[in-house]
Amino acid sequence: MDAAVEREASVPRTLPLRRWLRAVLSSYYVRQLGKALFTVFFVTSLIFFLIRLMPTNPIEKYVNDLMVNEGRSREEALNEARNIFAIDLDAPTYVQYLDYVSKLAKGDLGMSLLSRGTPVADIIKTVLPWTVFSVGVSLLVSFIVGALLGTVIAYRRGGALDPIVSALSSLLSAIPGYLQAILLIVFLGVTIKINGKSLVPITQMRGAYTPGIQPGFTWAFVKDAFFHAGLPISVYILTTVGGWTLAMKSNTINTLGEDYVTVARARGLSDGRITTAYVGRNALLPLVSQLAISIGFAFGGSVLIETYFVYPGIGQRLNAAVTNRDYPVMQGIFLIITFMVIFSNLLADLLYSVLDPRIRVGGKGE
Amino acid sequence: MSEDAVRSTTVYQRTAKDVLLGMWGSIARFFRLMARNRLGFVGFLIILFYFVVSFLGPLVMPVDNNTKVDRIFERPSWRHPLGMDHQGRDVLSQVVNGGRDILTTALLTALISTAIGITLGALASVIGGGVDNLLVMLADIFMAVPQFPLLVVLAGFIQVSSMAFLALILAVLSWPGLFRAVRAQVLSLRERDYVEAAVLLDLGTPHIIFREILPNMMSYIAISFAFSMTGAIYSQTGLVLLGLVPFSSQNWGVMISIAWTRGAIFYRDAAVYILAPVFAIAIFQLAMVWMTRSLEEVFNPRLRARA
Amino acid sequence: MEGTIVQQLPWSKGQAEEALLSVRDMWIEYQAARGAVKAVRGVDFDIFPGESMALIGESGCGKTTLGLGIIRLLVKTAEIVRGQVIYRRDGSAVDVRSMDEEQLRQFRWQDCAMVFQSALSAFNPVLRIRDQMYETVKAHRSASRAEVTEIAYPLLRRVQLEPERVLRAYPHELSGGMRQRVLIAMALLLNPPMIILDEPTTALDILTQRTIIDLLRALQSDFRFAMMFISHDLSLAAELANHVATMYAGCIVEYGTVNQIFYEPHHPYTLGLIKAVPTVTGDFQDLSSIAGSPPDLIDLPLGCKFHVRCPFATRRCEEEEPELMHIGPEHAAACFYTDEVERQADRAWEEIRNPQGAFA
Amino acid sequence: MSLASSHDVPLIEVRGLGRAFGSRRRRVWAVDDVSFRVPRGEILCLVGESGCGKTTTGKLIAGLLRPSRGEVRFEGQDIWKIERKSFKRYRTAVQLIHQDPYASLNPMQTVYEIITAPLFRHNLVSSRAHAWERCLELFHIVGLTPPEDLLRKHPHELSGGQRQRVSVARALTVNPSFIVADEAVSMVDVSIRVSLLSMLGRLRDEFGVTFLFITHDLALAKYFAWDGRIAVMYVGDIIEISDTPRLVNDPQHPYTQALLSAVPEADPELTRNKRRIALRSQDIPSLQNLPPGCRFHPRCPRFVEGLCDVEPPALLETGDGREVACHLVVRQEAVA
Repeated sequence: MDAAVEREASVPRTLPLRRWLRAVLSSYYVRQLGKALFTVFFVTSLIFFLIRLMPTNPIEKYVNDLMVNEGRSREEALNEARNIFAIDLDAPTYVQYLDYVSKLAKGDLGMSLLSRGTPVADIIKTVLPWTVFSVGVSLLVSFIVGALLGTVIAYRRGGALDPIVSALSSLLSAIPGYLQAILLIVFLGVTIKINGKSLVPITQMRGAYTPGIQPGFTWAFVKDAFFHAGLPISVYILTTVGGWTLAMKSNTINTLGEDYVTVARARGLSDGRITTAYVGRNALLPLVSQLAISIGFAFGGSVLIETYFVYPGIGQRLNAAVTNRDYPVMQGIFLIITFMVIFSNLLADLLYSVLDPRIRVGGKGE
Repeated sequence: MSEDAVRSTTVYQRTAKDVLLGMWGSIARFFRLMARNRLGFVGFLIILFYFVVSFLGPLVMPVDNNTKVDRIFERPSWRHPLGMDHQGRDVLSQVVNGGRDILTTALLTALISTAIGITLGALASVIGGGVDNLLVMLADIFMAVPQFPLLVVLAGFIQVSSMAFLALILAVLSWPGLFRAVRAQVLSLRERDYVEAAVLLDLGTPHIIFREILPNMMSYIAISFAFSMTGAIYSQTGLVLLGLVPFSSQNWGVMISIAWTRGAIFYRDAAVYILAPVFAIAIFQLAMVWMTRSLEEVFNPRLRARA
Repeated sequence: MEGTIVQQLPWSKGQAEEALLSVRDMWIEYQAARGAVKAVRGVDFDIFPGESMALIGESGCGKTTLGLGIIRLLVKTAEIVRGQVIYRRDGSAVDVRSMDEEQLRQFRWQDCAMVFQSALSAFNPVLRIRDQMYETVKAHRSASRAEVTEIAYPLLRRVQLEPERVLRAYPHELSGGMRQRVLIAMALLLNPPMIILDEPTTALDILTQRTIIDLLRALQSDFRFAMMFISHDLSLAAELANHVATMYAGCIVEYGTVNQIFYEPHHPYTLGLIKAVPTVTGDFQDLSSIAGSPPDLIDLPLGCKFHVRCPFATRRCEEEEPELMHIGPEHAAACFYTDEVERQADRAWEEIRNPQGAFA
Repeated sequence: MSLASSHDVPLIEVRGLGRAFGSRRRRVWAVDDVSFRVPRGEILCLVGESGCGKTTTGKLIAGLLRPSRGEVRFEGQDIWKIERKSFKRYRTAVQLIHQDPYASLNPMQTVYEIITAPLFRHNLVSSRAHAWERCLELFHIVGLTPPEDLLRKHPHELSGGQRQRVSVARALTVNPSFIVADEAVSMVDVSIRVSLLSMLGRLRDEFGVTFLFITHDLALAKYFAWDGRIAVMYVGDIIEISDTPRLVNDPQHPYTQALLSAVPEADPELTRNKRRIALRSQDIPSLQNLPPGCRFHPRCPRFVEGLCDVEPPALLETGDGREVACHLVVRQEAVA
């Protein structure tokens, strides 16, 4: 496009504010919502057809196992499979699909194979909060610490702090989380002992909270929950803070080179104002969009990290389900994790549009 | 530099001698460029060391498979610098032999995902229109789905029998990253004046792609290749630790998993049995990240000239 | 007060003490990979209240560095090696270089505002113009939003913009010409006695450029601020300047009133520039360019830095660098052969005034 | 038009040329309805403010963009309708010199590779020694000295002026008969701009190259095309074409008059006493919603209600070889 055409066409006459705002608002958010919904639809269908495409169709296998070792008739086995998998095998595919989706909409994810009769939804209800709690807290902490640290070393580029922090950040973000978990357990839990006691009481920290304490928003319970989640949270933070620091450092350096920062200093604005509203806010923008991707990554990491730390989150439950080939639970957990990631993507997009008016408010550039 | 030297560096009709001279010259220049960034060069050397040890090591030090009950979890000694495992076998030989499969899978994954990324990226940006929108949407969806959980579920459903098959799965999940980078690059490079000039001079599409556009994208491709390798190692080792990739090859992941289940961590001297493979993977991943710093400079025209 | 006494420049239009700004022996260097880039090599000039001075030079002559140096806004790698920047306002004189951070912050925009060339990226993309105006005033004195709007409205109307819409707009919603005018209006918010403009019209079209030039002339007569504008465009100096200084390789090579510089240039570079710029009105004038290209500012040649490209150069020019010499009322040039240059200049204007030869 | 047969066929001719950008809903015509002829060996300057469509027109003529409507004719044939072989001949016969010296050369290649690529591709040289000689020859024509060490350098090691000369040398490798210079000198220092222009001028005198010189700087157009013609563009249309001396000294269209009066001159007395033409408004009309009738009417000082804002004026001859698109200018009805 002839760039000059775009830039020089003068601003269109202003529509009445109300209509203009609605036109802009609807177009952007609707698009983002649409994209999220379509992704959800795509993933649910992916899982649905996945089971069918598998060489050893798990449901078929389950039905045969029932008939073989429990002597059930095909009819009984099929019935049981139907409500366990929330899928009726005999009906034509599209009917199965509609049935599957409608059950899904009602929150019915089928029954667990392993622990008969317990709906997958209940299992997820018990484990999900712990992962959301541990991943959520660590994301928040590592994002804030990373952003601050990145800004500091960007401002003090020549100093001693910069090379150390940068090298450490790339070290922490390169080494996989689950390996760091093992290293923590080995060194803090076992190898390093001070007068006979290991630095970190690994075994007591297992589980989500000490059985005796009454769950609820009491200070004692919260303190205990943090004690138990200490290890997973520290590993999540260690693996992600480096990434945020380096990203913020390079964004800040770029922003410091922008003209509007020089003009802000020429206008005599205070350093504080420039660092926050000018450099900080513009440097933070790209980080917000990366936030969404990192949420997906954190959920992925939880599978192994929660297993090593014996922390009863959704990741550890997924691992257990996969090991025991408990397909409905596997399917349910994966869908929930994906929905959460997509939902947080949407949130990050909305947050981004609030921070950056160029997206929310169309203008000459459109 | 005499006229002949200038002529010999042209791309076209060159004698065998020139080709050899050219190749040696470019390898020497490649090393000099890699050395420009200290950290990057250290990373590069470590990676080189890994490949040499992993592919040549097994010939020199075959894996010690005979169980020696009296030497279980023996302390590291001069003869066995990394001590013995839970069956009294030499840990060092396992580490030396543990790299080949991981690196092969990682390389395969990186190659496949780079190939997919480049072809789809170029396709989307050149054809544009419907194809472009479709591919971009597909990439967005793949990026939105959390990779590792999907991998875990996939591995739960299907038997991953061979390294190549695992590499294919990993590649199919990791192509969107490079796809978006390539697409953005090609779109921006295509608008560049010197590409327009090449069109005007009727130099032909092959010339435009391989002599005008690709050289300017090499740093992108190299860095994405490196990151898809580290991604492949991350996922692969994770699956092995979950016991979802049962092929019984010698592999650091398998070592960690066995060491963990055998409780190696509770024997003070045996800790090295689990730490050795953990550090092997960690250091490789770190070296890869450091190496990407050099890769950026190798393909930066401003520096290439001065080397 | 001591330490702000400066040596009087013979060609200055008045006593140094009455000048609004006196720059003496300003030397600025950048640390580059290959060595120190000598961007500004000992510059002296005065600017008097309400005056407008043009700093004309081509890329790499150090004019922008000089401008930034005056308000100490240089990048980290740059350093003011030596020199004085004496700023005088209602009786008191102070050297900008000796100001601490807080004084410097107050000085910027209140005493001396600077309008940059790249108006496109001069505003914070995530803040409305209204907020950026408000915070500029707030940084210097307490003022409510209403007060700032009250000041801004007439200014924006004065630069032919619709205050209501512009204040509410984000920077990306305004065209290049509009942003340049908003920047000028912002420069007048605190009514500073001096405004530095770096290439104010370069990125603009002919008609928008014309509005900005006429605007600057009208604003200067209304607000009586001293204007120092930096440009490579001689015609901008011809339009707006009382005094013109041409810069080459970090030094002022000629300083004089606008008529002296254009009609009686005494430095070969100034003459070369004038003969290289075509005019639209009148018949065809044959132009001639200056051979060669600007010197490398890291290892500068000996003697006069222009001698390599100068048609008048002799052996003396290769060894000795000429200082700015007083050659007429408010006129100085740094060249040993100013009279030869003047003779050729007369012939050149003769040619322009009544050209005989058709297209050579 | 029968007219073409009586003159010798013009090298380049455009008729009713139009090019639109943007999606169906918001189509924007960057070039609306442009027609002109460039006979062999002549210089035509295309002058206008940014956004008027002059660069797009240049790219349409160079065959980089396909027209949305109208024709681009090379030696009398529409370039998008001729078969491959003649299109290939047109392809190398028309070259374009870009504006930005820093983007027109591939940073990864040496100057030698840049210049010899077309030579080898079209077998214009028999051996590398011949290619080397051709490079020296081309460098001499474009005034690049000393050629030896320049050939080995990468683009970022050259100055802006040197890069533009390499750009011209590259265009000359295929012996073009028509060169579109798109603001080719506007990013180069004033002091060496004139030498670039005289070099381009020599190409016309010695090699008979025909030029379409695109610029926003009327003074440059006047200097370079003193014995050629200037066409003034405004928001996608050509509003006046005339030989340079008369356009500069006796402009017909109010927009051209406004432009000429607005240009600052490097001569204090001249420029400060220049008669200024005040326009009725500052805003350049946006391509999304164009004013009805003549596009200049919202700003035109000679605006006539009911005439200028009703029907867009056609570009018609004024009898002495000049063409103007304005209802108020006395015109002789165009032939054909």
